[in-house]
Amino acid sequence: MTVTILYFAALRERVGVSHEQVALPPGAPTVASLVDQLRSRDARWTEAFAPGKTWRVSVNQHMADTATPIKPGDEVAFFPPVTGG
Amino acid sequence: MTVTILYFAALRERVGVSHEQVALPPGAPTVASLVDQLRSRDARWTEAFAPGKTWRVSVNQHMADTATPIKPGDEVAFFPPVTGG
Amino acid sequence: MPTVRVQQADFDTGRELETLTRGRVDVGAVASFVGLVRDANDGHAIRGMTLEHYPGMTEKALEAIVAEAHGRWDLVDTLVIHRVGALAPGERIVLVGVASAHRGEAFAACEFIMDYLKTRAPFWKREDTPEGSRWVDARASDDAAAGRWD
Amino acid sequence: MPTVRVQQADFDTGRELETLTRGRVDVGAVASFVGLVRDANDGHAIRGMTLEHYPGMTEKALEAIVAEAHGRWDLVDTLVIHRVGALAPGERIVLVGVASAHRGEAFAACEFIMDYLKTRAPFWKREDTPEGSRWVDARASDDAAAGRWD
Repeated sequence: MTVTILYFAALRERVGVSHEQVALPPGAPTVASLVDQLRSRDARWTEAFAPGKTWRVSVNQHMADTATPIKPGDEVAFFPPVTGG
Repeated sequence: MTVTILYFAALRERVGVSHEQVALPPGAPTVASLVDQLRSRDARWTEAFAPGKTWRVSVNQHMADTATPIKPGDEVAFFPPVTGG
Repeated sequence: MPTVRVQQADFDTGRELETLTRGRVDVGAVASFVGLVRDANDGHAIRGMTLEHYPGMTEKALEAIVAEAHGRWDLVDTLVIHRVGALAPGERIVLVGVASAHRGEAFAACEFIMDYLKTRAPFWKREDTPEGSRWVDARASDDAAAGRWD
Repeated sequence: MPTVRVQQADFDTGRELETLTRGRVDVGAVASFVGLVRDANDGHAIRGMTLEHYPGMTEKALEAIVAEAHGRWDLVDTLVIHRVGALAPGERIVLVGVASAHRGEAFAACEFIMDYLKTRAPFWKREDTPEGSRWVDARASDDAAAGRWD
Protein backbone atom coordinates (compact mmCIF):
# COMPACT_ATOMS: atom_id res chain seq x y z
CA MET A 1 0.00 0.00 0.00
CA THR A 2 1.16 3.54 -0.69
CA VAL A 3 0.27 6.83 0.92
CA THR A 4 0.97 10.42 -0.04
CA ILE A 5 3.04 12.37 2.45
CA LEU A 6 3.19 16.16 2.55
CA TYR A 7 5.60 18.28 4.55
CA PHE A 8 5.08 21.95 5.38
CA ALA A 9 7.08 24.95 6.56
CA ALA A 10 10.15 24.27 8.77
CA LEU A 11 9.55 20.52 8.60
CA ARG A 12 9.54 20.62 4.79
CA GLU A 13 12.83 22.52 4.81
CA ARG A 14 14.34 20.09 7.32
CA VAL A 15 13.61 16.98 5.22
CA GLY A 16 14.11 18.78 1.90
CA VAL A 17 10.95 17.28 0.37
CA SER A 18 7.50 18.86 -0.03
CA HIS A 19 5.62 15.70 -0.98
CA GLU A 20 6.25 12.07 -1.81
CA GLN A 21 4.63 8.67 -2.27
CA VAL A 22 5.68 6.15 0.35
CA ALA A 23 5.10 2.39 0.31
CA LEU A 24 4.10 0.96 3.67
CA PRO A 25 4.77 -2.61 4.78
CA PRO A 26 1.72 -4.85 5.23
CA GLY A 27 0.01 -4.80 8.62
CA ALA A 28 -2.09 -2.21 10.36
CA PRO A 29 -0.05 0.96 9.90
CA THR A 30 -0.56 4.01 12.08
CA VAL A 31 0.99 7.44 12.10
CA ALA A 32 3.43 6.07 14.72
CA SER A 33 4.60 3.21 12.52
CA LEU A 34 4.92 5.53 9.52
CA VAL A 35 7.06 7.94 11.54
CA ASP A 36 9.27 5.03 12.72
CA GLN A 37 9.75 4.01 9.10
CA LEU A 38 10.65 7.57 8.06
CA ARG A 39 13.08 8.02 10.95
CA SER A 40 15.03 4.96 9.81
CA ARG A 41 15.67 6.50 6.37
CA ASP A 42 18.55 8.88 7.04
CA ALA A 43 19.77 11.70 9.25
CA ARG A 44 17.34 14.28 7.90
CA TRP A 45 14.27 12.29 8.93
CA THR A 46 15.88 11.06 12.14
CA GLU A 47 16.52 14.67 13.05
CA ALA A 48 13.12 15.99 11.91
CA PHE A 49 11.26 13.43 14.01
CA ALA A 50 13.80 13.15 16.87
CA PRO A 51 12.40 12.86 20.40
CA GLY A 52 11.70 16.35 21.72
CA LYS A 53 10.92 17.76 18.27
CA THR A 54 7.41 19.16 18.14
CA TRP A 55 5.38 18.30 15.07
CA ARG A 56 1.77 17.95 14.09
CA VAL A 57 0.15 15.47 11.75
CA SER A 58 -3.03 15.35 9.72
CA VAL A 59 -4.58 12.41 7.89
CA ASN A 60 -6.79 13.27 4.94
CA GLN A 61 -6.71 16.91 6.01
CA HIS A 62 -8.03 16.29 9.51
CA MET A 63 -5.86 16.72 12.58
CA ALA A 64 -4.57 13.34 13.74
CA ASP A 65 -2.16 11.88 16.28
CA THR A 66 0.35 9.04 16.46
CA ALA A 67 -2.41 6.45 17.10
CA THR A 68 -4.39 7.37 13.98
CA PRO A 69 -4.59 4.42 11.54
CA ILE A 70 -3.52 4.86 7.94
CA LYS A 71 -5.24 3.33 4.92
CA PRO A 72 -3.97 2.93 1.34
CA GLY A 73 -4.26 6.21 -0.56
CA ASP A 74 -4.40 8.38 2.54
CA GLU A 75 -2.90 11.86 2.51
CA VAL A 76 -0.66 12.25 5.55
CA ALA A 77 0.82 15.67 6.29
CA PHE A 78 3.52 16.61 8.80
CA PHE A 79 4.06 20.18 9.91
CA PRO A 80 5.15 22.38 12.83
CA PRO A 81 2.65 23.97 15.22
CA VAL A 82 0.71 26.59 13.26
CA THR A 83 1.50 30.32 13.38
CA GLY A 84 -1.04 32.10 11.19
CA GLY A 85 -3.37 34.95 12.02
CA MET B 1 -27.51 82.65 42.60
CA THR B 2 -28.76 81.10 39.42
CA VAL B 3 -27.90 77.85 37.69
CA THR B 4 -28.73 76.50 34.26
CA ILE B 5 -30.76 73.30 34.24
CA LEU B 6 -30.99 70.96 31.25
CA TYR B 7 -33.40 68.05 30.83
CA PHE B 8 -32.94 65.23 28.34
CA ALA B 9 -34.96 62.46 26.72
CA ALA B 10 -37.91 61.03 28.68
CA LEU B 11 -37.23 63.40 31.59
CA ARG B 12 -37.37 66.41 29.27
CA GLU B 13 -40.70 65.22 27.91
CA ARG B 14 -42.05 64.60 31.41
CA VAL B 15 -41.34 68.14 32.64
CA GLY B 16 -42.01 69.76 29.26
CA VAL B 17 -38.88 71.91 29.40
CA SER B 18 -35.48 71.38 27.76
CA HIS B 19 -33.54 74.05 29.65
CA GLU B 20 -34.13 76.87 32.12
CA GLN B 21 -32.42 79.27 34.51
CA VAL B 22 -33.31 78.64 38.16
CA ALA B 23 -32.62 80.91 41.14
CA LEU B 24 -31.46 79.06 44.23
CA PRO B 25 -32.01 80.27 47.79
CA PRO B 26 -28.87 81.26 49.72
CA GLY B 27 -27.00 78.57 51.61
CA ALA B 28 -24.92 75.63 50.42
CA PRO B 29 -27.04 74.10 47.70
CA THR B 30 -26.53 70.56 46.50
CA VAL B 31 -28.18 68.47 43.81
CA ALA B 32 -30.47 67.15 46.57
CA SER B 33 -31.66 70.59 47.66
CA LEU B 34 -32.16 71.62 44.02
CA VAL B 35 -34.29 68.55 43.37
CA ASP B 36 -36.36 69.28 46.50
CA GLN B 37 -36.96 72.79 45.23
CA LEU B 38 -38.00 71.51 41.78
CA ARG B 39 -40.32 68.86 43.23
CA SER B 40 -42.24 71.56 45.11
CA ARG B 41 -43.05 73.45 41.90
CA ASP B 42 -45.94 71.43 40.48
CA ALA B 43 -47.17 67.97 39.56
CA ARG B 44 -44.88 67.56 36.57
CA TRP B 45 -41.72 67.96 38.65
CA THR B 46 -43.17 66.08 41.61
CA GLU B 47 -43.86 63.19 39.25
CA ALA B 48 -40.55 63.37 37.36
CA PHE B 49 -38.53 63.22 40.60
CA ALA B 50 -40.94 61.06 42.62
CA PRO B 51 -39.40 58.41 44.88
CA GLY B 52 -38.76 55.30 42.85
CA LYS B 53 -38.13 57.25 39.61
CA THR B 54 -34.67 56.57 38.25
CA TRP B 55 -32.75 59.59 37.03
CA ARG B 56 -29.16 60.64 36.58
CA VAL B 57 -27.59 64.02 37.11
CA SER B 58 -24.48 65.76 35.86
CA VAL B 59 -22.93 69.02 37.09
CA ASN B 60 -20.87 70.93 34.55
CA GLN B 61 -21.00 67.90 32.25
CA HIS B 62 -19.51 65.47 34.76
CA MET B 63 -21.57 62.71 36.31
CA ALA B 64 -22.72 63.75 39.79
CA ASP B 65 -25.01 62.54 42.57
CA THR B 66 -27.40 64.04 45.09
CA ALA B 67 -24.57 65.08 47.42
CA THR B 68 -22.73 67.09 44.73
CA PRO B 69 -22.55 70.80 45.68
CA ILE B 70 -23.79 73.43 43.24
CA LYS B 71 -22.14 76.81 42.61
CA PRO B 72 -23.53 79.90 40.88
CA GLY B 73 -23.44 79.51 37.11
CA ASP B 74 -23.21 75.73 37.17
CA GLU B 75 -24.82 73.66 34.40
CA VAL B 76 -26.92 70.94 36.00
CA ALA B 77 -28.48 68.28 33.75
CA PHE B 78 -31.10 65.66 34.59
CA PHE B 79 -31.69 62.64 32.40
CA PRO B 80 -32.71 58.97 32.40
CA PRO B 81 -30.16 56.12 32.41
CA VAL B 82 -28.36 56.18 29.07
CA THR B 83 -29.23 53.87 26.15
CA GLY B 84 -26.83 54.61 23.29
CA GLY B 85 -24.55 52.29 21.39
CA MET C 1 -4.22 60.27 18.47
CA PRO C 2 -7.62 59.02 19.63
CA THR C 3 -10.62 60.25 17.63
CA VAL C 4 -14.08 60.82 19.09
CA ARG C 5 -16.91 62.11 16.90
CA VAL C 6 -20.66 62.53 17.41
CA GLN C 7 -22.41 63.18 14.13
CA GLN C 8 -25.69 62.80 12.27
CA ALA C 9 -24.03 61.58 9.07
CA ASP C 10 -23.25 57.95 8.32
CA PHE C 11 -19.62 56.81 8.34
CA ASP C 12 -17.53 54.63 6.04
CA THR C 13 -16.35 51.80 8.30
CA GLY C 14 -13.41 50.74 6.15
CA ARG C 15 -12.13 54.26 5.57
CA GLU C 16 -12.42 55.16 9.25
CA LEU C 17 -10.59 52.01 10.35
CA GLU C 18 -7.85 52.79 7.81
CA THR C 19 -6.98 55.91 9.79
CA LEU C 20 -5.91 53.69 12.71
CA THR C 21 -3.12 52.07 10.73
CA ARG C 22 -2.24 54.40 7.83
CA GLY C 23 1.50 54.88 7.57
CA ARG C 24 2.11 52.73 10.64
CA VAL C 25 4.03 49.48 10.99
CA ASP C 26 3.64 48.96 14.73
CA VAL C 27 -0.01 47.84 14.70
CA GLY C 28 -0.55 44.10 14.69
CA ALA C 29 -4.23 44.09 15.61
CA VAL C 30 -7.32 46.18 14.93
CA ALA C 31 -10.46 45.14 16.76
CA SER C 32 -13.64 46.94 15.84
CA PHE C 33 -17.33 47.01 16.54
CA VAL C 34 -20.27 48.39 14.56
CA GLY C 35 -23.70 48.70 16.15
CA LEU C 36 -26.72 48.81 13.83
CA VAL C 37 -30.46 49.47 14.10
CA ARG C 38 -32.48 46.25 14.12
CA ASP C 39 -36.09 46.06 12.95
CA ALA C 40 -37.18 44.44 16.22
CA ASN C 41 -36.35 44.85 19.91
CA ASP C 42 -37.82 42.96 22.87
CA GLY C 43 -40.52 41.59 20.56
CA HIS C 44 -41.56 45.03 19.26
CA ALA C 45 -41.36 45.89 15.58
CA ILE C 46 -39.08 48.90 15.08
CA ARG C 47 -39.69 51.28 12.18
CA GLY C 48 -36.79 53.48 13.14
CA MET C 49 -35.25 55.30 16.05
CA THR C 50 -34.09 58.74 17.09
CA LEU C 51 -30.90 59.17 19.07
CA GLU C 52 -30.69 62.15 21.40
CA HIS C 53 -27.48 63.21 23.11
CA TYR C 54 -26.06 65.91 25.40
CA PRO C 55 -23.82 68.03 23.18
CA GLY C 56 -20.54 68.73 24.91
CA MET C 57 -20.93 66.23 27.70
CA THR C 58 -21.29 63.31 25.30
CA GLU C 59 -17.96 64.05 23.65
CA LYS C 60 -16.31 64.54 27.06
CA ALA C 61 -17.74 61.25 28.32
CA LEU C 62 -16.51 59.36 25.23
CA GLU C 63 -13.06 60.94 25.52
CA ALA C 64 -12.91 59.92 29.20
CA ILE C 65 -13.84 56.33 28.30
CA VAL C 66 -11.18 56.21 25.59
CA ALA C 67 -8.58 57.69 27.98
CA GLU C 68 -9.51 55.05 30.54
CA ALA C 69 -8.97 52.33 27.90
CA HIS C 70 -5.55 53.76 27.01
CA GLY C 71 -4.67 53.69 30.71
CA ARG C 72 -5.70 50.06 31.08
CA TRP C 73 -4.13 48.62 27.93
CA ASP C 74 -1.18 49.35 25.67
CA LEU C 75 -2.99 50.78 22.66
CA VAL C 76 -1.67 52.52 19.56
CA ASP C 77 -4.82 54.39 18.55
CA THR C 78 -8.57 54.43 19.12
CA LEU C 79 -11.63 55.62 17.22
CA VAL C 80 -15.20 56.19 18.40
CA ILE C 81 -17.90 57.54 16.08
CA HIS C 82 -21.50 57.69 17.29
CA ARG C 83 -24.43 58.93 15.23
CA VAL C 84 -27.39 60.95 16.51
CA GLY C 85 -30.75 61.89 14.99
CA ALA C 86 -33.18 59.72 13.06
CA LEU C 87 -31.97 56.27 11.94
CA ALA C 88 -33.77 53.53 10.00
CA PRO C 89 -33.43 49.76 10.50
CA GLY C 90 -30.17 48.54 8.97
CA GLU C 91 -28.38 51.85 9.53
CA ARG C 92 -25.12 52.08 11.45
CA ILE C 93 -25.25 53.68 14.91
CA VAL C 94 -21.75 53.42 16.31
CA LEU C 95 -18.21 52.43 15.35
CA VAL C 96 -15.46 51.64 17.83
CA GLY C 97 -12.01 50.73 16.51
CA VAL C 98 -8.92 49.92 18.55
CA ALA C 99 -5.38 49.45 17.20
CA SER C 100 -2.75 47.69 19.28
CA ALA C 101 0.38 45.63 18.83
CA HIS C 102 -1.42 42.47 20.00
CA ARG C 103 -4.93 41.12 19.60
CA GLY C 104 -5.75 40.46 23.25
CA GLU C 105 -5.44 44.13 24.15
CA ALA C 106 -7.30 45.30 21.05
CA PHE C 107 -10.26 42.97 21.74
CA ALA C 108 -10.44 43.80 25.44
CA ALA C 109 -10.25 47.56 24.92
CA CYS C 110 -12.85 47.49 22.13
CA GLU C 111 -15.35 45.56 24.25
CA PHE C 112 -14.57 47.74 27.29
CA ILE C 113 -15.25 50.94 25.34
CA MET C 114 -18.58 49.57 24.07
CA ASP C 115 -19.63 48.43 27.56
CA TYR C 116 -18.77 51.79 29.10
CA LEU C 117 -20.31 53.73 26.22
CA LYS C 118 -23.56 51.81 26.75
CA THR C 119 -23.74 52.80 30.44
CA ARG C 120 -21.83 56.09 30.75
CA ALA C 121 -22.15 58.14 27.58
CA PRO C 122 -25.24 60.38 27.46
CA PHE C 123 -27.20 59.03 24.50
CA TRP C 124 -30.88 58.09 24.59
CA LYS C 125 -32.82 56.06 22.04
CA ARG C 126 -36.47 56.59 21.17
CA GLU C 127 -37.89 53.79 19.08
CA ASP C 128 -40.72 54.18 16.58
CA THR C 129 -43.04 51.19 16.70
CA PRO C 130 -46.42 50.59 15.05
CA GLU C 131 -47.98 51.45 18.43
CA GLY C 132 -46.15 54.79 18.64
CA SER C 133 -42.78 55.91 19.88
CA ARG C 134 -41.22 54.96 23.18
CA TRP C 135 -37.99 55.68 25.00
CA VAL C 136 -35.81 52.61 25.30
CA ASP C 137 -35.26 51.42 28.85
CA ALA C 138 -31.73 50.87 30.12
CA ARG C 139 -30.83 47.19 30.36
CA ALA C 140 -29.60 45.41 33.44
CA SER C 141 -27.45 43.27 31.11
CA ASP C 142 -25.57 46.40 30.01
CA ASP C 143 -24.87 47.34 33.63
CA ALA C 144 -23.64 43.79 34.22
CA ALA C 145 -21.39 43.96 31.15
CA ALA C 146 -19.87 47.25 32.33
CA GLY C 147 -19.45 45.86 35.85
CA ARG C 148 -17.10 43.16 34.54
CA TRP C 149 -14.38 45.81 34.17
CA ASP C 150 -14.51 47.14 37.77
CA MET D 1 -23.95 32.14 4.73
CA PRO D 2 -20.48 32.02 6.27
CA THR D 3 -17.59 32.96 3.97
CA VAL D 4 -14.08 31.52 4.22
CA ARG D 5 -11.38 32.59 1.79
CA VAL D 6 -7.64 32.02 1.57
CA GLN D 7 -6.02 34.33 -0.96
CA GLN D 8 -2.84 36.12 -1.88
CA ALA D 9 -4.59 39.39 -2.73
CA ASP D 10 -5.34 42.12 -0.20
CA PHE D 11 -8.95 42.68 0.89
CA ASP D 12 -11.08 45.79 1.39
CA THR D 13 -12.10 45.60 5.04
CA GLY D 14 -15.11 47.91 4.75
CA ARG D 15 -16.48 46.26 1.64
CA GLU D 16 -16.06 42.77 3.06
CA LEU D 17 -17.77 43.71 6.33
CA GLU D 18 -20.64 45.23 4.33
CA THR D 19 -21.49 41.79 3.01
CA LEU D 20 -22.37 40.71 6.57
CA THR D 21 -25.23 43.22 6.83
CA ARG D 22 -26.26 44.16 3.29
CA GLY D 23 -30.04 44.00 2.91
CA ARG D 24 -30.46 42.78 6.48
CA VAL D 25 -32.29 44.41 9.40
CA ASP D 26 -31.73 41.69 12.01
CA VAL D 27 -28.06 42.44 12.72
CA GLY D 28 -27.44 44.67 15.72
CA ALA D 29 -23.73 44.00 16.10
CA VAL D 30 -20.71 43.39 13.87
CA ALA D 31 -17.47 42.60 15.67
CA SER D 32 -14.37 42.34 13.53
CA PHE D 33 -10.66 41.83 13.70
CA VAL D 34 -7.84 42.66 11.31
CA GLY D 35 -4.35 41.28 11.85
CA LEU D 36 -1.43 43.15 10.28
CA VAL D 37 2.30 42.64 9.74
CA ARG D 38 4.37 44.57 12.26
CA ASP D 39 7.95 45.72 11.57
CA ALA D 40 9.20 44.09 14.78
CA ASN D 41 8.53 40.85 16.66
CA ASP D 42 10.16 39.63 19.87
CA GLY D 43 12.79 42.34 19.50
CA HIS D 44 13.71 41.39 15.91
CA ALA D 45 13.33 43.85 13.05
CA ILE D 46 10.95 42.41 10.43
CA ARG D 47 11.39 43.33 6.77
CA GLY D 48 8.49 41.21 5.68
CA MET D 49 7.05 37.75 6.01
CA THR D 50 5.85 34.85 3.91
CA LEU D 51 2.74 32.93 4.86
CA GLU D 52 2.58 29.29 3.85
CA HIS D 53 -0.58 27.20 4.12
CA TYR D 54 -1.93 23.74 3.37
CA PRO D 55 -4.31 24.21 0.44
CA GLY D 56 -7.51 22.31 1.03
CA MET D 57 -6.96 21.55 4.67
CA THR D 58 -6.64 25.22 5.60
CA GLU D 59 -10.06 26.04 4.18
CA LYS D 60 -11.57 22.97 5.86
CA ALA D 61 -10.03 23.93 9.19
CA LEU D 62 -11.34 27.50 8.94
CA GLU D 63 -14.81 26.25 7.98
CA ALA D 64 -14.79 23.89 10.98
CA ILE D 65 -13.82 26.75 13.30
CA VAL D 66 -16.60 28.94 11.91
CA ALA D 67 -19.12 26.10 12.23
CA GLU D 68 -18.04 25.60 15.83
CA ALA D 69 -18.63 29.33 16.49
CA HIS D 70 -22.11 29.11 14.95
CA GLY D 71 -22.82 26.17 17.22
CA ARG D 72 -21.72 28.02 20.34
CA TRP D 73 -23.38 31.39 19.70
CA ASP D 74 -26.44 32.71 17.91
CA LEU D 75 -24.81 34.34 14.88
CA VAL D 76 -26.29 35.77 11.72
CA ASP D 77 -23.22 35.56 9.49
CA THR D 78 -19.46 35.17 9.63
CA LEU D 79 -16.51 36.06 7.43
CA VAL D 80 -12.90 34.86 7.49
CA ILE D 81 -10.33 35.99 4.93
CA HIS D 82 -6.69 35.00 5.37
CA ARG D 83 -3.88 36.00 3.05
CA VAL D 84 -0.91 33.85 2.04
CA GLY D 85 2.36 34.59 0.26
CA ALA D 86 4.75 37.50 0.75
CA LEU D 87 3.58 40.40 2.93
CA ALA D 88 5.35 43.63 3.91
CA PRO D 89 5.09 45.43 7.27
CA GLY D 90 1.79 47.32 7.49
CA GLU D 91 -0.03 44.86 5.22
CA ARG D 92 -3.21 43.11 6.32
CA ILE D 93 -2.97 39.38 7.05
CA VAL D 94 -6.40 38.31 8.24
CA LEU D 95 -9.96 39.59 8.61
CA VAL D 96 -12.58 38.00 10.84
CA GLY D 97 -16.06 39.53 10.93
CA VAL D 98 -19.04 38.29 12.92
CA ALA D 99 -22.63 39.58 12.66
CA SER D 100 -25.13 38.90 15.41
CA ALA D 101 -28.23 40.41 16.96
CA HIS D 102 -26.31 41.36 20.11
CA ARG D 103 -22.79 42.57 20.80
CA GLY D 104 -21.80 40.03 23.46
CA GLU D 105 -22.16 37.13 21.04
CA ALA D 106 -20.43 38.98 18.19
CA PHE D 107 -17.41 39.87 20.34
CA ALA D 108 -17.09 36.39 21.85
CA ALA D 109 -17.38 34.59 18.52
CA CYS D 110 -14.90 36.92 16.81
CA GLU D 111 -12.28 36.42 19.52
CA PHE D 112 -12.97 32.67 19.60
CA ILE D 113 -12.44 32.37 15.84
CA MET D 114 -9.15 34.26 16.05
CA ASP D 115 -7.93 32.15 19.00
CA TYR D 116 -8.80 28.90 17.21
CA LEU D 117 -7.41 30.12 13.88
CA LYS D 118 -4.10 30.90 15.63
CA THR D 119 -3.79 27.36 16.99
CA ARG D 120 -5.75 25.12 14.59
CA ALA D 121 -5.60 26.48 11.05
CA PRO D 122 -2.56 25.32 9.06
CA PHE D 123 -0.70 28.55 8.33
CA TRP D 124 2.99 29.12 8.98
CA LYS D 125 4.86 32.42 9.04
CA ARG D 126 8.45 32.88 7.96
CA GLU D 127 9.84 36.28 8.90
CA ASP D 128 12.55 38.11 6.99
CA THR D 129 14.95 39.85 9.38
CA PRO D 130 18.26 41.63 8.75
CA GLU D 131 19.95 38.42 9.99
CA GLY D 132 18.08 36.22 7.52
CA SER D 133 14.73 34.49 7.44
CA ARG D 134 13.33 32.36 10.25
CA TRP D 135 10.17 30.41 10.88
CA VAL D 136 8.05 31.92 13.61
CA ASP D 137 7.67 29.75 16.70
CA ALA D 138 4.23 28.96 18.03
CA ARG D 139 3.42 30.92 21.18
CA ALA D 140 2.34 29.44 24.51
CA SER D 141 0.14 32.53 24.94
CA ASP D 142 -1.85 31.51 21.84
CA ASP D 143 -2.42 28.04 23.26
CA ALA D 144 -3.54 29.62 26.51
CA ALA D 145 -5.93 31.95 24.65
CA ALA D 146 -7.46 29.02 22.75
CA GLY D 147 -7.70 27.01 25.95
CA ARG D 148 -10.06 29.58 27.47
CA TRP D 149 -12.83 28.26 25.20
CA ASP D 150 -12.58 24.60 26.25
